[in-house]
Amino acid sequence: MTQRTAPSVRVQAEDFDPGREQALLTHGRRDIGALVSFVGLCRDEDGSLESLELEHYPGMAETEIGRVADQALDRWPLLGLAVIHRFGRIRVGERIVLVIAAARRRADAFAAAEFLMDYLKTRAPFWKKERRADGATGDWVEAKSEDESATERWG
Amino acid sequence: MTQRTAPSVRVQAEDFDPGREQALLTHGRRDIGALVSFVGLCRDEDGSLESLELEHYPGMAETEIGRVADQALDRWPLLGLAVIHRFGRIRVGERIVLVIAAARRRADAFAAAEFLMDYLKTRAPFWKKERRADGATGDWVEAKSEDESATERWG
Amino acid sequence: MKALYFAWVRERIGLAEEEIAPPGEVATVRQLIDWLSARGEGYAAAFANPATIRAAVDKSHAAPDAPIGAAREIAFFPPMTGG
Amino acid sequence: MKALYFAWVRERIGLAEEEIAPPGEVATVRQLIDWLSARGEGYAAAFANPATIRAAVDKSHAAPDAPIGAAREIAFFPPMTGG
Repeated sequence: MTQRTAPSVRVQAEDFDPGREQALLTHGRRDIGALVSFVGLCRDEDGSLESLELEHYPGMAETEIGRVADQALDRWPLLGLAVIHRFGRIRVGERIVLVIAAARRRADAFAAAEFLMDYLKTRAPFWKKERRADGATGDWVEAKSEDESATERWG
Repeated sequence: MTQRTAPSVRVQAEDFDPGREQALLTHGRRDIGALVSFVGLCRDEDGSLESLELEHYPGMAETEIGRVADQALDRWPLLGLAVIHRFGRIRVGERIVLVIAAARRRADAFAAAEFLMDYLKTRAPFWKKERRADGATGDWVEAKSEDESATERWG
Repeated sequence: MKALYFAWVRERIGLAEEEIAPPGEVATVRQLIDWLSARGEGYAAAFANPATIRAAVDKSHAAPDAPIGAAREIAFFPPMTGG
Repeated sequence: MKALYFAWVRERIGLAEEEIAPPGEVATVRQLIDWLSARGEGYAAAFANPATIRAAVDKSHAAPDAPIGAAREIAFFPPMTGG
């Protein structure tokens, strides 16, 4: 048995650099064959969004992401795993979340990254409130039932 | 209907910068919600590999990758798609291939990136020859039947 | 114990957190929601539709029938929309 | 027409490419493989196991029964191992 990979989990207000995080995960490694990275961005669905305000539950956010990361490590033979989730004000076009999964084989890296995103969506304590381009405070983003079903398919 | 996304396809000897390519694909965009990137790396399975020599069929490589990229654009509503495949000598730990798929929703970006990699493995005219750490020329890497079945599942 | 409220639960109640001391017969998350709902209009509005309320006991997701006896911190919030 | 060889097909034949002029009755990829196999030991070794040979006609993947009539460039190679 090789040593179990320790996931890297960060919850922060600052932006992150996906290229740098990928480089950190693979630096000096000879065993990684596949690196899948997911970046979630703040997008404007109807042309009126200015930014999102992301509220989170400090402490629980890190714990819950770490728990989901541990589940991914139980399910797939991963060689590296990193998750960064931002909070605070995030403008349209900016990055919100990063997941990177490294493995020997691509199928494991893809599955782990998608699993992590599905679970983060429904289990990590973050809530998004819209701020409109006209200065108005918009609504709280509602949870999508498709996110619940995306989680359920992992059994 | 929005304008169809034009895929970016490059076949080159030089290394690439995954972070830079991701930034290029999302720069100035307000509509991208999900960015999935895959990096394939040269890994050492048994501790004796020094590098791979990647032979390719110039012309056909670009054409065939472009064809697979077009199929992905037919199947998923993508907002950006980039593929870079290297040839020549690639040492253990170095990058071989990059696929980036951008979409509104993460499920489309994940599916397109995985589809592209599955098809590249079995349709793009590249062949890998091993070079051993002791200086010996190793074998040509054999195609894996699991790669054929990975392609078949896309129907 | 400490009660924490997030997102529109926080907005409706008008508080991010407070110390609460429910009586001994309030034993589960669901019973605590009922007890809080009776504290005022904001609470009643926040907990009006229990199907949209999620809870965490000591920073772990908790079902409505989860016991709250030894909890130091209980949080209430809408379904999560992270990621 | 031009014939191209890649990977161990190239190594066994000892050539990366050559001009070939198969007779008119050589009409398909499979028939061209048979015709080439008869040209010498290297060719025979390269094409000994047709199940491991892939072909492209004018830079498109081609099945064994694909016609080669109008082709300007035909390539033979092992199953691909890119990605």
